[in-house]
Amino acid sequence: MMQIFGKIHPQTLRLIALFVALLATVLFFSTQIDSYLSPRMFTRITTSAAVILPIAVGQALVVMTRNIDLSIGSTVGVVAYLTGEFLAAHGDLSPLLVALLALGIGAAMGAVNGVLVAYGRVPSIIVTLGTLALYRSFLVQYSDAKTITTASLPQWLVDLPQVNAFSVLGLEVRVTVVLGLSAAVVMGLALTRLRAARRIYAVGSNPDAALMAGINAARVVFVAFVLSGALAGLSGLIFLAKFGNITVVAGLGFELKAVAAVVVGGVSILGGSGSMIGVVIGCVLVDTIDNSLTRWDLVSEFWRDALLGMLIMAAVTVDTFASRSLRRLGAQKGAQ
Amino acid sequence: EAKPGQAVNMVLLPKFLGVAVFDQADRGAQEAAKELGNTGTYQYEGPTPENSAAGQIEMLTTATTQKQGVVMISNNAGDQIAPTAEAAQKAGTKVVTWDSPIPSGKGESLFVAQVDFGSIGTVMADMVYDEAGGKGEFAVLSASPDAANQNAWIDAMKKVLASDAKYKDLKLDDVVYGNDQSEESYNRALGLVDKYPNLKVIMAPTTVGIVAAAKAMQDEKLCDKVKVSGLGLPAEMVSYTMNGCAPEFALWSFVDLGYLTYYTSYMLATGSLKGEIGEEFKAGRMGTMKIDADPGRPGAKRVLMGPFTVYNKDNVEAAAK
Amino acid sequence: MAVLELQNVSKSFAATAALKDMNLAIEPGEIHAIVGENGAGKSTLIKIMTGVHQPDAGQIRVEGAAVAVRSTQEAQSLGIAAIYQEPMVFPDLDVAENIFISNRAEGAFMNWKRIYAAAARLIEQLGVTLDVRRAASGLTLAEQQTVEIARALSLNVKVLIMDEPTASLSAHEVARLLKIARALKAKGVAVIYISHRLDEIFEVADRVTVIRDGQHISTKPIAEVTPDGLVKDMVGRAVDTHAVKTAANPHGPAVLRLENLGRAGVFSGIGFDLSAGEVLCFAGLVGARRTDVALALFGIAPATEGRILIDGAEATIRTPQEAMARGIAYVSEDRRKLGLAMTLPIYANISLASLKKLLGGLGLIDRGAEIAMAETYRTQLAIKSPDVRVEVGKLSGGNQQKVMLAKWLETKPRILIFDEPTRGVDVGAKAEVHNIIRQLASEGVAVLVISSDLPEVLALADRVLVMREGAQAGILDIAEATQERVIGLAAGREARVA
Amino acid sequence: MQRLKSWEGILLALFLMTFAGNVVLAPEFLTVQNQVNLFQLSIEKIIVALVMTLIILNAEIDLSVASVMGLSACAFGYMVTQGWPAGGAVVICLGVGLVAGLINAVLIARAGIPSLVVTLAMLIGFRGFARVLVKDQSMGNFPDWFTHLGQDPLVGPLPLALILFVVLLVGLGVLLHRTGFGRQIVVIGTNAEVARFSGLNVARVKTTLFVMSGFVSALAGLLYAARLGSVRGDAASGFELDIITMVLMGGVSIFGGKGTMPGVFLSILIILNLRNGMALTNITGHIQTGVIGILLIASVLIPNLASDLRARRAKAV
Ligand SMILES: Nc1ncnc2c1ncn2[C@@H]1O[C@H](COP(=O)(O)OP(=O)(O)OP(=O)(O)O)[C@@H](O)[C@H]1O
Ligand SMILES: Nc1ncnc2c1ncn2[C@@H]1O[C@H](COP(=O)(O)OP(=O)(O)OP(=O)(O)O)[C@@H](O)[C@H]1O
Ligand SMILES: [Mg+2]
Ligand SMILES: [Mg+2]
Repeated sequence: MMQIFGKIHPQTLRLIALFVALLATVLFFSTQIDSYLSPRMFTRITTSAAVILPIAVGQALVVMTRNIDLSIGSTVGVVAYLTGEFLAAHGDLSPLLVALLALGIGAAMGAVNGVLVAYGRVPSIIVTLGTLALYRSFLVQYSDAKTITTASLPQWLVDLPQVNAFSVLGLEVRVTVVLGLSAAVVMGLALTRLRAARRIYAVGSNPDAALMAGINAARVVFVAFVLSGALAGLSGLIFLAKFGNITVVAGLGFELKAVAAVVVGGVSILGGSGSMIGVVIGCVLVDTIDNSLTRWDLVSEFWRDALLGMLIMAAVTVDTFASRSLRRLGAQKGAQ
Repeated sequence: EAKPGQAVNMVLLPKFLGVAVFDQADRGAQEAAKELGNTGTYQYEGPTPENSAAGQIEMLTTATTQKQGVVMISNNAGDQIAPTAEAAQKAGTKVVTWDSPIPSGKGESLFVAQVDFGSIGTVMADMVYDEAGGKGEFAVLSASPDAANQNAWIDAMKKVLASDAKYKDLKLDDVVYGNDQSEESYNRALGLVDKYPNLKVIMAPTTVGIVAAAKAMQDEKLCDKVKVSGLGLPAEMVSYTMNGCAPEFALWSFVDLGYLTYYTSYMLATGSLKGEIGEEFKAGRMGTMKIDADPGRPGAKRVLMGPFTVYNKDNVEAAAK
Repeated sequence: MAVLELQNVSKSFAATAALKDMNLAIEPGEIHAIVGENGAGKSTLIKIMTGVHQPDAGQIRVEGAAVAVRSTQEAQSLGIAAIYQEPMVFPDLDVAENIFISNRAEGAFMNWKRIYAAAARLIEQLGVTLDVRRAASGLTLAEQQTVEIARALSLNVKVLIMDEPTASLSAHEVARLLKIARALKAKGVAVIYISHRLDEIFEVADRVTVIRDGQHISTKPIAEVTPDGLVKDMVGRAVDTHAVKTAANPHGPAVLRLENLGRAGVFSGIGFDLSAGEVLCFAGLVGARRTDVALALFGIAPATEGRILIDGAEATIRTPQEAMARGIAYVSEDRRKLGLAMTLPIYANISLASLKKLLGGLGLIDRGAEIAMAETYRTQLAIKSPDVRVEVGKLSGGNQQKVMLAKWLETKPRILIFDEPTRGVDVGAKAEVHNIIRQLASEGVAVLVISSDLPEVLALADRVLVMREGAQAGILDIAEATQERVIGLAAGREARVA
Repeated sequence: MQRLKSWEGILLALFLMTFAGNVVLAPEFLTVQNQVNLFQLSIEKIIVALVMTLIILNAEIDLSVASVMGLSACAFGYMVTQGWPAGGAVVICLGVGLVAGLINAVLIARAGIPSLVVTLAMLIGFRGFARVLVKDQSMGNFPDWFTHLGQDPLVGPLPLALILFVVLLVGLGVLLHRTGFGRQIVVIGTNAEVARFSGLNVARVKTTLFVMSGFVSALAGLLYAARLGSVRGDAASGFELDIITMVLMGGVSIFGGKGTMPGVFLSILIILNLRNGMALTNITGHIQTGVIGILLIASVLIPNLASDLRARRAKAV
C-alpha cells in the first residue's frame, strides 16, 4: 500500500482523495434519498454546476497567482444584463458572436481589475472589493429597474439549457455543461502544456523570484484577471440562457460560491498550486452537497446552510491533513 | 377629501432599487403627486439589493433627520425597523407602509395593503386548485424565510386550505425558499420535483421565484406534469403562460398601489385624514377608501386597495405590453 | 570591446546614495570580481545591470550600444543573467521547471521529457545529486542555490553575474562552482563574481574591482593586488582581519550534553559535551544535517531519540520558548525567511526575542529603553544605518546579519548556536563577528557554530564536530584539526574518530 | 514608517474635507442627534472593525464575523422567546461568541488551515446555525432594559454601544501600539516564521485574536439585537465586507504587518461621514456604495501612482 502511494505524485493523490470524497458523498446520499442515483439527478447537478464552473475556473487562475477576484458575482450580473439587453435589440446575432460579446464584456471588466492590480499595484482584495460594489452599482443605475425577460431573447438562447449535447449511458450531457466543462478543459490543458500558463504557477509561488527570473509578473497577473473576467462572462451567458429573467440581483453572492469551489478543489489560497481537475471536482462536490441537502428529508430547510458550512469545513480539513501527511511521506521518501 | 396644493416632503422607499414593480409604484406615486399639486419634495430612494434591511433602516433614520413629512416604505427589515419607525414618528415623520408592512405594526401609521392578505390566501388556494385539477400534491416556493408578506400569505393560504372542504384533496408537501435569487429558486424548484414525484403544482408567491420555477419546468420539459402558479409580473410571465408552463397567476397593480399610498400619506400628513379606524376618504381615481383594522396584525391599521387581477392566456398578453 | 559597460551610473534609495557615478567595463571571457564592504553597493550595481532597478543617471552599454534595461526579461534577451544573493526559487514548481520556467528558447509548449532530461544534465554538470522531479519547497539553501545556478547556465548568456554564490556553500561545492566559472570563461562568457571570500577571488578572478560607499575605487588585474591591499581599498584603511583567539576554558563542567541525539529519518547518534566558554564548531558538507541538529536543540523540530542534558539535568525541548527558557539562542542561517522581520524597523527586530524585559507596568513597552538598547548595538556592532528606526529590509545583507546577531545577544543566552554566522558578511565585519563570538565565549557562554567556511571553523573553534550524512563523523580537538582532516571526515575518506 | 505617517495625513485631510463638505451642504449634519445616529447606524460594524484591524495586521482574515453576530443575536432572540431570563441569555450569547471564535482559532492556529478558507466555511456555517435557531421567525419582545440599552442614551447623548466603541478603540489601540502583545501581532503578521524562530508563541497569539474576534462579534450581535429590538435569520448578514473595507481603507495592509489603529479610526470616520453626508443630500444608496468602492481603490492607487511619478521626476532631474 505504502509503496503504491509512494509512486504516485502527491498532487495526484490529493485529487484521488477529493474524488473519493465526492464518491462517498454520492454514496451516502444515495442511501438517504430515493431514486438518487438517476439520470435526472445527474442532469440536475451538472447543469447547476455548469453555471458556477466557469467562474470557479477563472477564480482558480487568479488564486493561483496569489490574488483573489471578489468582483465576479457582479461581473456575471452585468454581463448577463448587457448581453440580454443587446440581444433584445439584435435578436438575429449569431450564437458565436453572442458568446464573443459576453466574453468580451467580461474580459473588459476583468481588465479593469487586472490593470489596477498588476500595474496600479493595488492588492487584489481591495480592487475587487471595490469593483464588486462598483459593478453592482453600475448595474442598478444602468438597468433603471428594467428586467430582461425571456420574451425578448432569441429562442435558441432560451432553449439552450434544455439542449442535449450528447448522451452517455443514458445520462444526458447538456450544452451548457459542455460549455462550462470546456472552460475547465481548455484551461487545464493550457496549465500543463503551455509555458505561458505555467508562469501563472511561478508568479503565485514566489512573485519576487518571478521578477528576478525574468517573468513579466504584472502581465501574468493582468492576464489572469482578464481570463477570470472573460470566464465570468461565460457564466453570465449561461446564467442568461438558464434563467432568462435578469434583474439587478443576478449573480449576487457568486464570488463566494466560486471561492468555495476553488478552495474545496484543493487550489492553495496562498497561490502557486492547484489543478483544473481539482476545481471541477470541487465545484461538483459543493454543488452535490448543496443539491442533495435540499432533497434530504432528514434535514429541514433551515439546517441546510449549517450543514453546508460544516461539510465544506470538513472537506477542507480532511484535505489539509491528508495532503500534509502525504507530503511528509514524500519528504521521508526523498530523504531515504 | 384631500386638500391639494400643500407642501409635504415625501419619500417612497422600496425594498431595494432596480426592481420593476417598485418602479411602477414610483410612477403611481408621481401621478398622485401631480394630481395633488404637492409643493413639497418627492424622492424615490432605495438601498442596494445586498444591503436591503440595514439600508432601509439607515434611510429611514436619515429621512427623520431631514424632517421629511412622510416616509412610505415597503418594509424588508421585518420588526427590526420598528424602533427606527417609532423614533421617526416621535420626531414628526410619519411612516406609512405599503406592499410589505411592519409585522408588529409598531411605529407604523398605516399600512396600504395591496389586497386583503386573507384573500391572497384564497386566490393562491384557488389557483392551485385549478391547476391541479382539484386534487393532488403541491409545494410552495417562497422568497426568503424572513419575508413578512410572503409568510403572511402562506399562512393565510394554509388557513383557507384547512377551512374549506373544497380543498380537502390538495396536499401541501413542503415550503422552500429561493431567497429571491434566480439561481437558488431554479434549483429549489427542481429539488421539489425530484423530492415529490407526484407533485402537480408549484406555488410561488414571489415574482422572482415564479419565473425561475417556470423556466426550470420548461428547461426540464416538465410543464405537462408540473404547473407553476403564484404571483408574477405579466411582462415576465407572458411566455410561460402562453406555452402552458404557468397557465394562471395573479398580481395587483403596483402603479395603483403607489398612487394610493401617496394619496393616503399626503392626506395623513396634511391632516385631512386622522388615521383612525372607520375613517372613509376619497382617494382620487381609486375612489372611496376606508381605514380598517388589519385582521392579520392585531392593533394595526390598514387601507385595503384590492382587487387582484388573475392572469391567464386571455389577458396576459395585453397586460404585458 | 567591452561586452557590458556602465558609465556614470548613479542610484539612490530615498536618502541613501547606493551608487555614485559608477564606471565599470566588463570584457568578454573574463572573470571579473567585485568586492566591497557590506552595503558598498555591489548588489545594487548588479540589479541595475539586470533591470531590477533603474539607474537614476548614467548609461548602460552592451557591446558598445547604449541600451535601456527596464526589466529582467530585457536583460535576459540582451544576454545578461544573474544568480542573486538571496536564492529565488519557486517552491511549488519542481526542480526542472524551476530551471526552465523563464527560458524563452524552449518554445511555447512544455516538452516535459526534454526539460527533465536537460535539467538532470545541468544538475549533474554541477556535480550535485538532486531529484529534478522534486518540488523545490523542501530544498536547503545550498540546493536552492544550485537550482539558481542551473537556471542561469541554461540560458545562453554573454554575461553571467554571481552575487555571493558561495555564501552558503562548503569547500567541496565551492570548488565545483569555480570550475564551472572557468568553463564558462573558456566559452567566452564574461563572469561577474561577487564574494566576501578573498581566497576564492584570488583563485578564480582575472580582474578585481573594489567599490566603497557606492563609488568605484579601483579595477586591477588580480596579479597586481594583494589580499591586504584589497581590504585596505575596501575599507579605506588598513585592518587586521585575523581574530584574536583568547584563551578559553574548555574543560569546565558541561553546560550542554547531548547523548545519542537523533531525529527519525533526519540525523542520529549526535553526542558531545559543551562547557561554558567553549566554542564547538559543526563542520560538514552542505546537507550534512547540521542545521537540523540545531533545530532540534532549539525546539523547532524536536529530537525523537536520545537525550539533551543541560547542567546535567535532562531537558525536554519541544518549542523555541522552552529552549529559550533554558538559555538557548539560535541565530538562523536564513535571515530573510527565519531571522528578520524585513518591513519592521531595526529596533523592533533587536528587541523581538527579549520583549519581556522591556515591558513596564500594564504590559506596555518602554519605548525609550527599546530605542536606547538598539542604539547600543548599532554602535557596538557598527551597524551601518543612520538610525535604528530604519526598516531592516533596507540594510545591506551584512548589516542585516548584524541586526540578527544583536537580537540574540540581547537575550543574554548561556548556550548560543550560530548557524553560518558570517554568511554574506564582509571581511571587516566578519572579523568583528568572530571577535564577538570569542568575546562571548570568554564571558562564559557556551557557543556552537555551524559553518561551511573552513578557515572560519579553524579560526574560531576549540573543538570541531564533523557531520556526514546525518551522522557524527568525529570530533577533533583544535590542535589535531587541519583542513585536510576535516574535509576527509566530512567527505567520508577518513575513518571515524572517537 | 514615513509612508504610513503621510498616509494618515491623507486620511485626516480627507476626513476634514468630508466633514467640512457635510457642514456646508447638509444643514442637519451638525445636530447632536445626527452625529450620534451617524455612529449608531453602523455601530456594530465599526466595533468589529477594531478587532478585524488586529486580525488583518496579523496577516489573517475573519470572514465569519457577521455570521457570528447573526448567531449571537439569533441565539439571544431564541432564548428570550423560550422564556429564559435575558441577563442569562446575554452571558450565554457571549459564550457562543467565544466558542465560535475558538472553533475558528483551533482550525487556523492549530490545524494550520488558512483563515480565509476556515472563516469562509464558517460564514456559511454560523449563519446556518442562526437560521436553525430562529427559522422563519422574527423574534422580539425583549425586556425593556435590554432595548433601552440599545436605543437610548446612557451618558449624556451617548448610547452604550458608542461608549463601548470608544473604550475598545482606545483599549485596542494601546494594546496594538504599546504592548508586547501588540508587537507580537505585528511581527507575526510580518513574518510568522521569524516570529516562531524568535520564540514567540504564534499559535497562542492567533488563538487569542480569533477568540477575541468571536467574543466582540457576539457582543456586537447583542448590540444589534438591542438596537433593533428584534432579530431575524439574516441579522447583520453581509456586514463582513463593509467591515473589511473600513479596515483596508485605514491603510492596513491585507498582507499583514502594516497599519495603525488611528488610520482605521480615520477611515471609519470618513466612510460614516461620506455615507451620512450623501444620504442627507439625497444621493441614493447604490451611488454611495459605488463612491466608497472607488475611494477604497483610489486610497491605495493614488499613493502608488504618486510614488511612481516622484521616482520618474527624480530620475529626470
Ligand atoms: N530597496 C532598497 N531600499 C532602500 N535602500 C536600499 C535598497 N537596496 C539597497 N539599499 C541600500 O543601498 C546600499 C547598498 O546596498 P547593496 O545591497 O547594494 O550592498 P552590497 O554591497 O550588496 O552589500 P552586501 O555585501 O551586504 O550584500 C545599502 O546602504 C542599502 O541599505
Ligand atoms: N522547521 C523548519 N523550518 C524551516 N526550515 C527548515 C525546518 N527544518 C529544516 N529546515 C531546512 O532544513 C535545512 C537544514 O538542512 P541540513 O541540516 O540538511 O543541512 P546543513 O547540514 O545545515 O547544511 P547547510 O546549512 O550547509 O545547508 C535548512 O536549510 C532549513 O531550510
Ligand atoms: Mg549584496
Ligand atoms: Mg544549515
